[in-house]
Amino acid sequence: MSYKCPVCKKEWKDSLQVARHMFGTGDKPHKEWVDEQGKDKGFTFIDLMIEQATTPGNKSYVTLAEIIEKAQSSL
Amino acid sequence: MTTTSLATTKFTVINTHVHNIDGVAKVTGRATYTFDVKLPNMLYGKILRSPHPHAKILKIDYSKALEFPGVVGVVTGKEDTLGVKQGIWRRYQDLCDEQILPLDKVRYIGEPVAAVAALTEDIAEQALDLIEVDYEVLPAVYEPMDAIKKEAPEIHEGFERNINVTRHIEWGDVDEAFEEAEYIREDWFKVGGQHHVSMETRAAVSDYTPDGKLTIYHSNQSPYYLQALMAGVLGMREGDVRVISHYVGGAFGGKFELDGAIFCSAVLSKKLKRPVKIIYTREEDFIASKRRTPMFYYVRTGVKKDGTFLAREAKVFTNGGAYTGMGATALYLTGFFHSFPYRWRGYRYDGYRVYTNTLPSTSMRGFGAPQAMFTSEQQIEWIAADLGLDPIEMRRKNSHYPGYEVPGQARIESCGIDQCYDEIQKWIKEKGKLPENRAIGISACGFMTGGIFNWFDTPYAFSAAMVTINQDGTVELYVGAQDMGQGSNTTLAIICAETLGVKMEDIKLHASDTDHCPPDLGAWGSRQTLMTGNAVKMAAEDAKKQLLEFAYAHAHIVSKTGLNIVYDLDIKDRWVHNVARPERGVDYSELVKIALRGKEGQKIVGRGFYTPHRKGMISPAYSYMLQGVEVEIDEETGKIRLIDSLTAHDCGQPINHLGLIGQLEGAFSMAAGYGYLEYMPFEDGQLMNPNLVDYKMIRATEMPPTAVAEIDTYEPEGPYGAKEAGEGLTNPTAAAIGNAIFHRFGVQMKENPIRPEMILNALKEKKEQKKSGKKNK
Amino acid sequence: MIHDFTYLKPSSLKEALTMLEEHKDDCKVICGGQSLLIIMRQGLLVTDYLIDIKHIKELDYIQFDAKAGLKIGATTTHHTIETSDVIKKNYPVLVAMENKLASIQVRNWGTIGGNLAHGDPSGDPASVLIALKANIKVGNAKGGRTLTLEDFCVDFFETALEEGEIVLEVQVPTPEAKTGATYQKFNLLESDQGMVAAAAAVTLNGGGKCKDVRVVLGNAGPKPVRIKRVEELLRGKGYDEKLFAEAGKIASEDCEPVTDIHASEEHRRHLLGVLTKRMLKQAWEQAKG
Amino acid sequence: MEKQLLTLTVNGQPYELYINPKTLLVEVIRDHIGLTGTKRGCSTVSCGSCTVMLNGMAVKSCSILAMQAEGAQVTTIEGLEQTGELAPIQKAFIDHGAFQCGFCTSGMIMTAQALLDENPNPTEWEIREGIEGNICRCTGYNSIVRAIDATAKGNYKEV
Repeated sequence: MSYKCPVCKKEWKDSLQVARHMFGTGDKPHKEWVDEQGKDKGFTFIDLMIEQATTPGNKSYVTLAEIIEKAQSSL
Repeated sequence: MTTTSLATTKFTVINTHVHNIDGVAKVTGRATYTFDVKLPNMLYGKILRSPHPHAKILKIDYSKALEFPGVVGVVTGKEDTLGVKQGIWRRYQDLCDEQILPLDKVRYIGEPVAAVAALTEDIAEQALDLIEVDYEVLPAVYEPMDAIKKEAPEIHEGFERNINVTRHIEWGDVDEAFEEAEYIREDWFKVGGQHHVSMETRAAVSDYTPDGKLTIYHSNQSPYYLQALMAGVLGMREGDVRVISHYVGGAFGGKFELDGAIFCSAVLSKKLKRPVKIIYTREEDFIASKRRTPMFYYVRTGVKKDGTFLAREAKVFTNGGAYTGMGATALYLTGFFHSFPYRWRGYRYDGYRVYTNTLPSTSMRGFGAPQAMFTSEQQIEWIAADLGLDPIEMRRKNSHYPGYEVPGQARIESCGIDQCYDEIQKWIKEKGKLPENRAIGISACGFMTGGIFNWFDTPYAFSAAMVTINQDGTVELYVGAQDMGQGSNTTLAIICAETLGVKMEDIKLHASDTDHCPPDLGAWGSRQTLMTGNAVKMAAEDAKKQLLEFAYAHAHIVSKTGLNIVYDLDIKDRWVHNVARPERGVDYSELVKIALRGKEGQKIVGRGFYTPHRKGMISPAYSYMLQGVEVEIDEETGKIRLIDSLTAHDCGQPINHLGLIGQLEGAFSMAAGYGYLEYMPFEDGQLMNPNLVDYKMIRATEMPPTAVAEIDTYEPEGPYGAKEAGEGLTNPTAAAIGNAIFHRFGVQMKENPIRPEMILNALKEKKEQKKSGKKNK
Repeated sequence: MIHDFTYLKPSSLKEALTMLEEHKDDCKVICGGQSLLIIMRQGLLVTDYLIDIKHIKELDYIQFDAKAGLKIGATTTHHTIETSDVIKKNYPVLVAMENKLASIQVRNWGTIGGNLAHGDPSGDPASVLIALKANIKVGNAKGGRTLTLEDFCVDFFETALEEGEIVLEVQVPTPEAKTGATYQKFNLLESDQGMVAAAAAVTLNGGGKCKDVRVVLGNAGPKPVRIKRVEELLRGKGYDEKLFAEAGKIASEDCEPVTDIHASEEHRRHLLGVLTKRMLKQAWEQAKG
Repeated sequence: MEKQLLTLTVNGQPYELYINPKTLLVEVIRDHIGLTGTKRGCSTVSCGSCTVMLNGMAVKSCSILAMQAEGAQVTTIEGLEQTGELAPIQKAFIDHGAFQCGFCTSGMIMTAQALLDENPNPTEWEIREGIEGNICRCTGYNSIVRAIDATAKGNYKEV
């Protein structure tokens, strides 16, 4: 199965790649989409990114990848 | 393209002892740099600079300056440049964030605020004191880890937490690879900035004439970029802007962006319709140009106990300074070269470039890789020690090889790293036992041969060349490549002479003038030998083919060379001959005259161009090297002295032999300086050593012998098998010095430049640890 | 930018001193100008009159006499000193010090008088000369006076020169027999200004015990710092490496260095200790002959 | 400011100039006389790009008032050639690739020439010490040292 970026609809085989793409692009629409998802969960795009950068491991990407997976059905 | 096997051809010019073609001009003082340009009716400009690291500009009143005798004009952001922004990453407009002459806000100490033109430099300087600027000083932030905090001041609107650019690289399953690892090590590093310190400071003379044309003499490393950028900011057509950069007094990655000198002189000249010259003082060059990017590096590496590399993860924050410049590229390349020259099953890099209120950081020779190697190559040495493995053999078994594909990133064609290990091993063995106060450190690395990604958004081929042949056989070679001292003019002339079969003295090279030379992306990313070299080779082959067409068709030559259908003709050393029987032939100038007659008096014109295709996103070819440095360290004072060095170097087929040695030795001095001397301390946003007294650089007395072992490889994508040699050599030295200190004392230096005080502190710390360790037992 | 001034070129020492008396506060003296022009260019020094004494031959001399010692005229260049045969023979430490003083271009034009009058605590000659018990002769239109170089160095870029006075001559007594003198600066570049520096002079008596000793540190305070406690410690003692180490410890305590971008105060103290130890040992060994 | 008369000889040619006395020697050479081979790379007597010979000695012309060169014989890079022939040191620099961008080269060559005039047979270390007042950002100095050494050994003497 493939996963689409919820913003620009580009496709990857792996949801983690989509998360990486979203962080990597980081423009306004991508940022806003992540911020929207994090509203009730208490995180923002920038929070995730800084956590990703300042702690070992891959937690932020996994978090975002899970959200992206869940969002696939509505795309 | 020719079909002869070039690898086996004996060269007549390539890799022989060829003198630099600009030599006579440079050793006699005839070479005229922008610094020396003087035009009739010329004015002198000076730039008023921000004394604040972060401030709003409320008001600029320059009326008193204008009244000052001898002052001819003043320009400001509000009245003249209207907030036009510029940046070199043209493909991404939001990264074109630099207002040279700002409308409303300054973001670092030294940023231009206004510019004055006057009859003399002295008058212009005095007039600066008469300009009154009202500032509202804003809170400022200087370090990336502070700038990402929630409460940090916002430096650019819309860039949350001051994050300017992010770059991510990943291949393989990193987490799985880490799980498989039997030994994992993580380290934090602080890698320093460095100034380019070109001996010629930023310099420009702009001459705008009432017919709407602008000619600019400017010290830079890519006249085409400057032409395009200046046209962009001034709202002119590229074709109406001419940039001339004959003789550039050093650049090293710091001179292909638009700088205050070119911008302010052009804006003044356009306003006043007179030539305006701006030369930066050394201090201005330090505080208001750009620098190598300082970085915070977190590196986690997982290996098997036998030393097999499995996984690596790096997270990097860079101090971007106030503007983007070439920072986005440096951010990507540091992450990419951090993996070099090794194979990782899983590799992940997250890079964040953070705006701060310091002078912008950008590209500098090595382009992110020296920082990457300082961290990577030291950590690898420590891992080998932790596991009790031979550091060279551990490196060797994990290294790239010809045909290796960096997953999703690059395919390696030629790669001589394996032979490099042999050479250094031999060297270390021959040295035998060293005196007690000395140790050898090594570092491997690789580098790109030109960039592929078209961030400048040029519609042109990346490189182009034209060759024309005069009636006497002399050759005019036109290139857009820029010689800033590295010797590209000579290298390209060598390729032309070799290809065409003429002598070096037959070539007259034309470069550094956008009116007369084809566009070329210029001198950065070690691209010219391969890219412009390919274009020159193609142009020379084109011209040669046209010449030979006349030879094949001319009865006299056919009979003289004994040519028949199975034999080829070639030209070498001005001798047109039968390849199979080289003694049979005619003089080249004879053929040129025949060709001229055949073409009804038109010169033969050969054209060539090059743009990399199907070579991935990064670079068409990679150089490899391993360096060993013997270092003496005074245990009591921490003083470092470099004793000896050997660099085993795979740059493909060397073209310009003297130039290559020069690149090696020059890169070494710059890289050694980065290792233990050169640094840029700031206090409250103010650079504390903006002069050559307090900014220490290697001098003749500090330079050790720099032997080289050339590794014989052939790069299929490069002209005659050549690849980069200019920048990669800047990468290994700092790490090698660090590794020598590690072997001497067992201390790990995680910050550069490694200054005596840091070594002594590390030794003290080690002693204390030992003590407390003993107590605990 | 250098501010405008009137350039005065006296043809003799007498005329120079008269000019100084006439223009008082409104004038400065230039000799080699290797330091002066830098600060003038930075706008740190503005003057109405600049009196050039560089060419005054009366002050350009090196005289040596075993009894009277060494006399060096103020306008003698560093390079003249480093190539002087009598100095090489009798004061090798001065040659060694001059060899590492900046670059050959600076030594060719810069003068000993100008260097000392500048009062830079990181300047090389002062510490060595004080270790050698040098005096300095200064004078104005009314006459001259001689004081110890140690007293001449007053503070950071400040000397005992009074209005109308210039440096005339440096006087170095002939070292006693069995004297060794050494100087070393710590820097990262061979002839760079020292981060710190130490000069030591040791004189031994017939029994090989320390008869007299001086340790003077450069860039260790606002002026060259003489470490008298070390002198007390060593006098009368025999060769002992432990003593040198102890002396180093004292030196690192008694100096007054500051922190700047090149080194912290702590690091400077440490280095001064190491250099003191090393210079004393070397000087002692030299004195033994 | 009242200008003052300066007479000096540059590369064998006599000059009489009226200058502001604050004018530096390098400014007289470059701006008044028009010999732009001599460069400036700093204003702190650090880099040596402005080195010329004054009465045969290497000096940094950025830190000497032109008035102090009254009556002096100044030689600049332009004065090294004799009847169109490069001086041995210039030939050696070309043959050893002892320059890259060339901006420091004039000063470096003048320093080297003065060194060889004073010490015709320098050791390698004496050469290094002799040029340590000159910064070259490009070459790493070793090619310069080789060029000076080869000149001292007479390799570029006219035959």
